[in-house]
Amino acid sequence: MTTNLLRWIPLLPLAAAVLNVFFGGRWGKRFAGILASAAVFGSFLIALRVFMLLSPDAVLRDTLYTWIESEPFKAQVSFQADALTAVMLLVITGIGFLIHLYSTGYMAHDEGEARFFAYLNLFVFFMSVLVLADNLLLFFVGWEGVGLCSFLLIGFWYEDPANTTAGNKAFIVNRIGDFAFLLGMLLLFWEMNRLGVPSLDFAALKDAAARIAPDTAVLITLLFFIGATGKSAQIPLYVWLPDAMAGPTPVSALIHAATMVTAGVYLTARLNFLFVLAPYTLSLIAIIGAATALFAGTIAVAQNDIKRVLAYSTVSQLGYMFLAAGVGAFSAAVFHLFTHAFFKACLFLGAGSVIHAMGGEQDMRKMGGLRRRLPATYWTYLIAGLALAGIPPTAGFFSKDRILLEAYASPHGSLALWLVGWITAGLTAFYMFRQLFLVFHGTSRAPESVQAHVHESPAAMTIPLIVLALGSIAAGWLALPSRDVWDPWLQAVLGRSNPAEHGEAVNETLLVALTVGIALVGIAAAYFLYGRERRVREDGPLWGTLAQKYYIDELYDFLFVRPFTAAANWLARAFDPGIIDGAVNGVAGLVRGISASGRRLQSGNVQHYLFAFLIGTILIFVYWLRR
Amino acid sequence: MIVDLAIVAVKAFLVLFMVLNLAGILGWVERKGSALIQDRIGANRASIFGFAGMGLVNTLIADPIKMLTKEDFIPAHGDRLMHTLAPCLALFPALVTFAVIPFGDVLVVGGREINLQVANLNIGILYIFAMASLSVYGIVIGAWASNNKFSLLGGVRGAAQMVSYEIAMGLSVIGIVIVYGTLEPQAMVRAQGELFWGWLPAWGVVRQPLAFLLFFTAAVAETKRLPFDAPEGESEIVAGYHVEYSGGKFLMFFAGEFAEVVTAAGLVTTLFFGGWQVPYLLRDGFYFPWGSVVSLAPLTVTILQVAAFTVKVLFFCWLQIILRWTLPRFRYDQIMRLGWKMLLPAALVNLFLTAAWIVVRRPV
Amino acid sequence: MQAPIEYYLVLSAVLFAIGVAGVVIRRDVIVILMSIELMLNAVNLTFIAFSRFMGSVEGQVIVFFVMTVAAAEAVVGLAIVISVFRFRQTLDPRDMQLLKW
Amino acid sequence: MIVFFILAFLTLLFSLLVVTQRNVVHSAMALAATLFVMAVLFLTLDAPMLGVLQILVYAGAIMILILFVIMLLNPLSIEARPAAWWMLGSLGAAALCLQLAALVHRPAVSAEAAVPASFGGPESIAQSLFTDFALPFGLASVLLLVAIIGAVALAQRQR
Repeated sequence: MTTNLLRWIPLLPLAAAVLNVFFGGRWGKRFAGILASAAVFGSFLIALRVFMLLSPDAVLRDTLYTWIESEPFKAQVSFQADALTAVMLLVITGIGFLIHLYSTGYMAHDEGEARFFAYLNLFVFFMSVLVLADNLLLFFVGWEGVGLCSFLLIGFWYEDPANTTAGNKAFIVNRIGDFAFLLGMLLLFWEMNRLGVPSLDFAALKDAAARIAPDTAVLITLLFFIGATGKSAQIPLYVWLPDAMAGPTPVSALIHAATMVTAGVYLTARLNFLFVLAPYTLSLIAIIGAATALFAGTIAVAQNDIKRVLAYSTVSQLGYMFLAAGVGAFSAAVFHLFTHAFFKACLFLGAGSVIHAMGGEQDMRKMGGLRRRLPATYWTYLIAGLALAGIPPTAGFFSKDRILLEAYASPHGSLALWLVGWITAGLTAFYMFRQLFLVFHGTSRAPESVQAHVHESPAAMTIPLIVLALGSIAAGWLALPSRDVWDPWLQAVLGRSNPAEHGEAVNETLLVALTVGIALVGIAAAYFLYGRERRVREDGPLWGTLAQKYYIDELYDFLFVRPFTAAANWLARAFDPGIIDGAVNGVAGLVRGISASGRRLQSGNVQHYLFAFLIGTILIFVYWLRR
Repeated sequence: MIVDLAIVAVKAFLVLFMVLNLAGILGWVERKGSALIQDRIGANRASIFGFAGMGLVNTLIADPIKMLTKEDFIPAHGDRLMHTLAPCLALFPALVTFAVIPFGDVLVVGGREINLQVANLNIGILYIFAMASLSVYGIVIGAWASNNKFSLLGGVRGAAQMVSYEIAMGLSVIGIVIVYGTLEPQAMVRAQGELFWGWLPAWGVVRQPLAFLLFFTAAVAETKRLPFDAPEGESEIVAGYHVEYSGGKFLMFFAGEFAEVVTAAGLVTTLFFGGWQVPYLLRDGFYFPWGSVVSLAPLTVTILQVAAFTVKVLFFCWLQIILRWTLPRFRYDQIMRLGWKMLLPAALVNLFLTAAWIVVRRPV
Repeated sequence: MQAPIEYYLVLSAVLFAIGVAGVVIRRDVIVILMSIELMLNAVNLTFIAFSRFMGSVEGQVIVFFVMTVAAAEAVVGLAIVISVFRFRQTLDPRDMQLLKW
Repeated sequence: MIVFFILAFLTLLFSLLVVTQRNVVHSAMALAATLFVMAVLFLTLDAPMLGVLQILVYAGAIMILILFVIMLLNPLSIEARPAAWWMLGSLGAAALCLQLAALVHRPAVSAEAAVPASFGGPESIAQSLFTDFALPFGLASVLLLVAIIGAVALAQRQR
């Protein structure tokens, strides 16, 4: 089924971005935000319309033009929308719109508002290209584009060198993943060409997937997964995401919680037909996902920066998603992606609201007692926090529960994976409520001057919070055990994965009870330790290690950055002047030596030349006459 | 054959005799004329055996004698050869130019047609310009050979001035060449015998008034006389290019200048004032527009024509002398500006209009 | 009686050679320019001689163009000489070797 | 014939003077004389128009220009004559001269063509110039314009 509706989803934000780039400064700051929000809202409406048009097994197509034509390869700028895309589009444009709306309030006092909204719109453009792409090449355009926007937005306040450093870090770390992605793509194309299908269209890939050699499939999916770890902040490439909190908070909400970081998950889901061919990769994904979830969860416990807690929480939740993907439950992964987008965006925006109220303060140790001053923020934060902790009947409960169920019960799952996920669920509840209590309960630890100015945020900021909080509760009801509409919707795209149909019988109720139980334990512990006032001394080697994020950054610095810098320095100081320049200069010197003798001929005296000319003429005459 | 050569020789001798003597006379006329204008008596001391009344003759003879008997001085480190050559080069072009100027119609003597013109070239006008362009040499070489910075300055000025005005002069004449459709002076003069509307002599000045003004101005500039005498400008560079000349060589420069005056007058007459044409006078008598006819013998007609030519030439010589004593000298930059920015564009406009008129009148 | 064409051609050849000698030998740019004019004239003479002996006016037309080019060449050449002299105070071609290396 | 020999002799004499005179002005005057004599040679070849143009353009304009530049620059030094270089150059030129003269012995146009009286006059040249050579004529005028502008640009004092 073709339609020309799809193209407007990316084009509207792009147009708004271009307009804001060129005229944003002239039309006034207010207008830039309104224009940007309106464009994204337009995209949202179109996405809704697309959603209405779709049935679970239908695909909408919209071809713009042929991008590359190099026989036999042909890539088109062509969009497709299936069930998975529709979900992603609604998340991107819907939550994106809320965050745009929120930003009009949050960024109202910033000088570069037009620039901000141009970037934000550009991001929405690239993200929708990414999810709408019907071939890997166009997908890669979106993939790189969102990376670029992420870089631009992390370093948005570029006057501060720390921000630009964070931006650079995100960019460079992502580059590593992108390189693997590129390699994977090339390898895939090579393999496809070998199979006689020189194409990177998803449809063609899906048809040919079964014929791909198993070993090659493992290699390809591994490379793609490395790419996904970069974009989706998994071990070992997660280090950029916490630093990315340097950007404005709406950016953290939109890019680094709800949308861009889920691109890796989307990639595995989109290419699920490839991944299922490679059980080794799937196992690795599951292990990496589980490890990341636990690892980031422990770090999040010890963070004091309100946004960093959320950042590590995001890494941890993304780990959950990969855990689900790794056990073959792509539907569950996408479901968690969906619910997580709501409550994590809500949490980030709530954090932004807090930071806004505190005059830019991000350290939770200097907050406290904000419950009464920021009621709307508090209640939405609480709901989203409950959702993150997985307390029924919030959305997080349904999605996380499902992942843990799959981790245990799916054919690829195991008890160990479930156990890690289970512990992490407890940690999640603990750090989330530690944060909640530190920020909103107890007595205020902020200085008097800050306290005086604490105020609830404007409606432009609170309305999105409320909408997202409602979403945090309701989004999970799509997969009520009795009336599951989620799996049937995505089945055609992601394949069927229902643990109930597999091997051993599982006591589902017991698992749910255990999960909710550990979450409640976590909340209780948090209340006990931080509920009214802090009752625990945050020190000791374990705490220090956690607070210092296991010294991973230092380790990377020691393992990669320093050797690389040293090598570069050596190249610059010794190799380049000695060998490269030496070779170049040597060649030049040789030529100079030869020409030093030759240049004597060039006296510069015209008459010498003329005389030579004369002699030559005479010789030609002699030859001609003698002939 | 020999008779032809003899006739040419006689004509050449006659022309040279006339021009050189006229140049000498002009020397006296200039003195007297300036005196007249300045309200004084002028040259009145030269007397032969106490007889000063014949001022003209006396001066005519006395001046050359005085000059020729003076010491011929060549400056130290001057170039002797060039110093001697220069006056000749100055006099030569002025004299040879006259060769193509017709001073009368064809005279028939004993069945032999004698063209009253030394040489009838079919490219006479070009010949005139070629010779005129050579007249620069005298100044430049003389100036350089004198080894004197004033004379060198004068020479440079003169070269620049003459080259500049030659262009304007040439362009202004092309208009009239287009009108007459010939480069032959004799044919041009004949063409000026026509009448407009039966009564107005179709002289060049009538057909090309602007060209006449331009040509006359440029011709005066070519003679290096006031108001265009920057090359000699005695108040600035002593006497310019001939400051180091004395005696016979100075006389040659002097005569050359007056010969140029005569030549210029002859050219203006030939090109713009009908040459030897007398209004209404045809080969065998006057045919007046009101119908009356006065028959004349051919010889009489020829004499009348030559006389008319002489009178016209004398008039223009006199006009140049009056000009000299009336106008102040232009500054060097003014001369250049006049030549390049006024005469040249005006000549171009005249040329363009004339050509357009011809094209409209006679479509090809 | 008209001289045969060979005479004119030989004269032209000698003139041309003299011009060449001047260009090669003389150490004054202006004289070199003049020698070039000499060579051009030698060629002109050839053209006119052939034009006359072949009864075609086209040789003369070409001479006309040669004169045009010669005039342009002299003008530009002298302008160059003037500007070079202004900077280097010399007319010796041996001193004009700025483009040497 | 006699006229030709006289003219040829004068031409060669003056042209040799151009090359051998150490004084620039003498060279220039010798060249002017050469050009003048050559103009007469042109006349003997039924090219009156070009003969006059030769005087008008070469002797009257180009040479004056050269003299003018000589005066303007007023180079005082009389150039030296390195004997070896003169020998070399003269030998080369002589060799070239012999080669060129050798060409003359090849079959050339021997008989003089019959020409109308107006041959070489302004009309016959103009006829050819404005019909067959109209394009070169236009190009030549453009060339002159370019040369004028170029000369002005070159000789202008740098500000």
